[in-house]
Amino acid sequence: MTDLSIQIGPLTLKNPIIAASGCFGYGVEYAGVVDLSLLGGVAVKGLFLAPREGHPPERIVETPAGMLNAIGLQGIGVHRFIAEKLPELRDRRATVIVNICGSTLEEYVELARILSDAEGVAALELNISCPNIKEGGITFGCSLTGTYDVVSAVKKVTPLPVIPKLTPNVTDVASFARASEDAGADAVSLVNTFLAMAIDVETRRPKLSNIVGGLSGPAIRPIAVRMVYECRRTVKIPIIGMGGIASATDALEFMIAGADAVQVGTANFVDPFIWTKLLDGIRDYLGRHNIARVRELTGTIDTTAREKEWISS
Amino acid sequence: MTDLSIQIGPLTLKNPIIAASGCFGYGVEYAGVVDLSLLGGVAVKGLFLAPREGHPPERIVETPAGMLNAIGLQGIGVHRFIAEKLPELRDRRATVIVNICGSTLEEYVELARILSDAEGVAALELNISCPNIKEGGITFGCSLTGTYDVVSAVKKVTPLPVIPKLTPNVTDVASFARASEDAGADAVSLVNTFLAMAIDVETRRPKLSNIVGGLSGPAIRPIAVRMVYECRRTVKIPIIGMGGIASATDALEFMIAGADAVQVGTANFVDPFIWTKLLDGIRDYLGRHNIARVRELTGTIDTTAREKEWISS
Amino acid sequence: MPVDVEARVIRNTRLSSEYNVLALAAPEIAAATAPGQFVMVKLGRGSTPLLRRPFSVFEVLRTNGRVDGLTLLSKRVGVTTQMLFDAVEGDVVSCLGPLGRPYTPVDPPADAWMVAGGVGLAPFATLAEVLLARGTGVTLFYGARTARDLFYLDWFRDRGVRLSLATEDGSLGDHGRVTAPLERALAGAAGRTVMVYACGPEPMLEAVARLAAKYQRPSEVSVERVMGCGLGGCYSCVIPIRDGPKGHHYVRSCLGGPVFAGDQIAWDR
Amino acid sequence: MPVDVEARVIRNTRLSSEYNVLALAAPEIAAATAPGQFVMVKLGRGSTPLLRRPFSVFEVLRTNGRVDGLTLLSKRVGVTTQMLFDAVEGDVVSCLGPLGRPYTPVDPPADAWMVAGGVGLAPFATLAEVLLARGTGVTLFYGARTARDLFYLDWFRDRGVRLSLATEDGSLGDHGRVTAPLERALAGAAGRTVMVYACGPEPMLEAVARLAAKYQRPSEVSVERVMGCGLGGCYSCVIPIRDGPKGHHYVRSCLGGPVFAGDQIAWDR
Ligand SMILES: Cc1cc2nc3c(=O)[nH]c(=O)nc-3n(C[C@H](O)[C@H](O)[C@H](O)COP(=O)(O)OP(=O)(O)OC[C@H]3O[C@@H](n4cnc5c(N)ncnc54)[C@H](O)[C@@H]3O)c2cc1C
Ligand SMILES: Cc1cc2nc3c(=O)[nH]c(=O)nc-3n(C[C@H](O)[C@H](O)[C@H](O)COP(=O)(O)OP(=O)(O)OC[C@H]3O[C@@H](n4cnc5c(N)ncnc54)[C@H](O)[C@@H]3O)c2cc1C
Ligand SMILES: Cc1cc2nc3c(=O)[nH]c(=O)nc-3n(C[C@H](O)[C@H](O)[C@H](O)COP(=O)(O)O)c2cc1C
Ligand SMILES: Cc1cc2nc3c(=O)[nH]c(=O)nc-3n(C[C@H](O)[C@H](O)[C@H](O)COP(=O)(O)O)c2cc1C
Ligand code: FES
Ligand code: FES
Repeated sequence: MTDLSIQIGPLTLKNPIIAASGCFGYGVEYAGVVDLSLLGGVAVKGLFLAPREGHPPERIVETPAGMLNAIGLQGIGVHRFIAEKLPELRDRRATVIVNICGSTLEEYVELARILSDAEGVAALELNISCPNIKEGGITFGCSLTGTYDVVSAVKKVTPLPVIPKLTPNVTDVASFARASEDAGADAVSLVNTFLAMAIDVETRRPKLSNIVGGLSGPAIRPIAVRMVYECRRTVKIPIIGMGGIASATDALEFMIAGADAVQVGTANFVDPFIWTKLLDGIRDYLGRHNIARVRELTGTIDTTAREKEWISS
Repeated sequence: MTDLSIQIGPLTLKNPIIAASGCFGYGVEYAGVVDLSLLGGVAVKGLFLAPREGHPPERIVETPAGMLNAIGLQGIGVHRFIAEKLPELRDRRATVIVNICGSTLEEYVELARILSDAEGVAALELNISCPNIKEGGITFGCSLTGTYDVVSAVKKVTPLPVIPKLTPNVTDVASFARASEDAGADAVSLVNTFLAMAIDVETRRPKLSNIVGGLSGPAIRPIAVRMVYECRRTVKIPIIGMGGIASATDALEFMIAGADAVQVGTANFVDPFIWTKLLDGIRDYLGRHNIARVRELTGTIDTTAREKEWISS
Repeated sequence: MPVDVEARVIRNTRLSSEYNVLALAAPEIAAATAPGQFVMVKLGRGSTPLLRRPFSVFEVLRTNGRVDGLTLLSKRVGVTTQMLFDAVEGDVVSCLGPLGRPYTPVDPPADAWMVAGGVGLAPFATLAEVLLARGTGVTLFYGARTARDLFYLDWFRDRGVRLSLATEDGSLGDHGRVTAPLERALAGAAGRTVMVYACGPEPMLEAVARLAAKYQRPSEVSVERVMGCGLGGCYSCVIPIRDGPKGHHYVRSCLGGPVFAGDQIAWDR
Repeated sequence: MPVDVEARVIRNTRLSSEYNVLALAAPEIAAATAPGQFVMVKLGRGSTPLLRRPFSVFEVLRTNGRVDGLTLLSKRVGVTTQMLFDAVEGDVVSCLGPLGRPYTPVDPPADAWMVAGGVGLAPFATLAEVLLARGTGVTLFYGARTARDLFYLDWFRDRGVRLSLATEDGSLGDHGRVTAPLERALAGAAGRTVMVYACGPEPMLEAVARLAAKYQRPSEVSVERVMGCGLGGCYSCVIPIRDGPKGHHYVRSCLGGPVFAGDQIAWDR
């Protein structure tokens, strides 16, 4: 029996496959297509204290092997989330990771407090990296002291595992992982989307109402894998890797680079039935390679030189 | 008659389409497929003072809508370039932009001196952004003072237009454009490739011998367009935009975002006959839109809100 | 619950250089579809195109009464619709559905007036069938640029649907937009119970909704927003829904729609 | 000068579940190809796959003496070769070529010994034709995993090529690698002028080059490096070439090769 469980601080996930925030609604939307209890975790759509309208359409646009989004964190706010969504998630035995966003440090702290009192929250993911709203914590996410401060402040008020989500739009992402670790983060997750844009040349207008948005999907995978690899060499805390994962092979690539778990976002739009395929693929791989526990895979990239092989082809 | 010419400091390019450095050899390799004098410019492969071996294979790997490269700046060095390649480029009336790389500031200066004395060099592009070699100037490219220093040092010794090439692997690329402008750069070019990697999960080895490499191709285009847009709002000097351009539409997108000229790299691998298609496509667009001079297009992105249209479809 | 079917192309009928009707072997989806619902389709391996695209279910195909497939009416506007146009028998189209909130069919003595603009005809074949089966009288107001872009006229006529056509170039029916004959009909329908269904470009939907309101008839419109997922996951497909007299909030049209009551939508936003 | 042809698929012959031969209407390229040269092909719209892939020209097709196409012998290993395997008549393959440095054919009284490993058979159909036309005696040493992976044996036999086969499972010819019969032949060829041509996996090429050197015969090997462009633009395809007794430098195999003299290559690097 392969052991797929992984550890994030005090929290054990039954497997390393997590639905990425903002790509899986509040989880309940997908209860009809996938048994939520099968997932390692469900990171729900980024929540502010108050409900938010979000940006006007167009909110997404497809790009080569990727997509841009500028949703603007439309959402129901933390109170309605707890009242309206959390009970169903609990009933369906989902491992709920709540992705929280604030304009101020106090707001993160307040959100953490409120959610710590709610039943059925497994961990907090601090969204300090949303590229397409000014108040989405990106000011924290692009500053080492900002990152340090928000993580330590939230740690002080919650017993829940705290997972800052890092932006890739920085020169040295590993230093942000280090700042997070220093501040007591239980894990880091990366990457959020890359700030990007697309223009309709006929109208000369941006294709997104917000002008810029976040790039996700397979296009960014090689950059995200590199960032996970750099962070793995810098911090000891668990890393939740993501960015363009669309198959079990892709998920394994992140783990071998250094991720303990992974999140899958854009690929869920393309194939909402992907979850069991990912789990089956990982089980199959571990079986073929005689690896008993998935956690043994993390960071096992082999950077020694290769030997040539005679493959009689 | 549409006027395709654009201005880079004292230099007039006959059109805004330039072959990107490292993607067009020394130019002479392509003399058989395209009339080099038709191009706005030919940015030759990055040159050091001395010849360089480069990295062992594998040097490239394909990724979704992109490719990674870690060539390691294999090259013949500046002296052999001047002796062996420049005469042919001159004969073929190519507008030669020499991409130079150094490990030290002195090396950039020395290269600039040598090339200023050579006949047939139109401009110098300072590669301070190669992601996959330690000595490739990336230490300059990731530091504002480093960028400022190398640009001003080179400007002092050459009458040629100086074009620092910026790396996208930074938090705020516009500040590097600003530092370049302050230091007297005649233009900036961006983007170089994104630091990235890919792992073969079966062997758990990196797919590139150098472990990490640079991501180019359509995958990165939306990020590159955003960076050009940001730089355009920050500096007045010309911007040469690039990253994933594979059609006239893509080139126009960069110009509307703020580029005066563009470079095309990876797409030349896919279609070495792309050059006349790009020029024809741009001419056609300008004609359709009644734009007499291509330079009128630069930075004309319209960020006012749209009206809905009744398209009886 | 939606299902994902790797549907084989049964046949591809080109209606013009832009429009085609693609028949797909997806009986599971076809049997479960209510009029106005849609499927999310993906063609090709690999990641270009990356995302699925939404298409209304056009016809539910039956052989000897058994449902064995569905068709899509597609207009060529970009990469996926080009692939749908080019598809040949035996190709496979990944088809996820049925999705979304359907139209609400009315019963006699109410009359059903369907207003279609261009490819907005798509949901009305299945809606007409359901309405006719209930004995409801059905009229199709159908507008397009030109006569050659008006399709399936006989299909509707043969089933007893009244047609009122309009073309922008006047080549068939009313000269101008389809809202003109609709307004004439509304003006002359005093005392009759009418439900107005619309599908087409958004400005047309708005005009139809306003006309229906003006003549105090209910309307249901099917909106077309860019959809990333079709399942409520991405929040790309939102439409502003009225909140009191002045406010609005964004509702995901893949879950709350694509069919909305015409007076729910905050058209001015 | 290479040309880029949007070549129509004339036919696709599957040789096994892995190998196929694709005939393409690219007469311009076929007529200009010398044995050992290659084409860079691209299938599909869009950017997955992004880059072209290199394939040797396998056969030059002629009808009534007029060149009208070429074939590729392809082994299914990834995305492009899968598309080549799946291609059907009428599909279009973008085909750039001919590219690279060809083999140097020898004249009688020299004998030509061609050594092929698996899909490394590809350049030897055209090479054999050119050699036979010069009256040169041709032997094909041809190894594969198993008998079912040895193709076109009659094609070569019919044209008068001597065959020496090897399979790793012993199902046909020598049991083991193709270098064993090659070495036996070299050992027994005292006094004969022989040119050894090889194409196949790199360790095989190295073994063949060393054997040729050991028996003081010249060799030419065709190497297979990952190629991004095929025209010298990207420097991805390099191979270490000897520089004095200990040194080496990297040469682009798309320009300097793919065919190199066996003793040029710094095999130990
Ligand atoms: C509920 C619903 C039902 C629809 N039913 C039909 C139908 O029956 N027949 C039909 O021909 N079309 C229908 N459409 C529109 C259809 O989805 C788009 O034409 C299609 O997505 C275009 O894809 P493409 O790859 O060909 O174009 P692209 O290359 O993606 O883009 C071309 C144009 O289409 C628009 N577009 C792109 N993606 C979407 C999207 N996901 N949703 C809406 N517009 C988009 C873009 O803004 C662009 O202007 C429907 C849309 C919705 C929301
Ligand atoms: C000069 C030359 C001639 C060749 N002739 C033939 C031939 O006649 N028949 C044939 O079947 N194969 C030939 N090859 C090999 C062929 O190019 C590869 O099998 C093909 O590129 C694989 O493409 P893919 O998309 O199917 O595989 P991918 O999905 O790209 O990768 C599958 C595997 O193939 C390798 N590969 C990928 N790209 C290349 C590349 N550009 N060059 C070499 N290997 C690559 C990868 O490392 C990987 O291990 C030749 C190669 C060269 C350099
Ligand atoms: C439509 C959309 C909405 C997103 N919303 C959020 C969000 O609310 N909070 C967050 O931390 N990340 C958000 N993300 C980022 C994803 O969680 C993920 O980090 C990113 O998309 C990269 O993963 P992918 O390539 O698998 O999608 C969003 C991404 C998309 C595409
Ligand atoms: C194989 C390869 C080699 C490159 N070598 C150089 C180089 O020598 N100097 C340089 O400034 N940029 C180099 N680049 C970066 C390109 O010039 C260009 O900035 C980048 O590839 C983005 O453009 P593209 O997407 O059009 O390729 C190289 C890129 C590739 C793919
Ligand atoms: S299409 Fe994704 S939420 Fe509606
Ligand atoms: S394949 Fe690009 S240089 Fe040889």
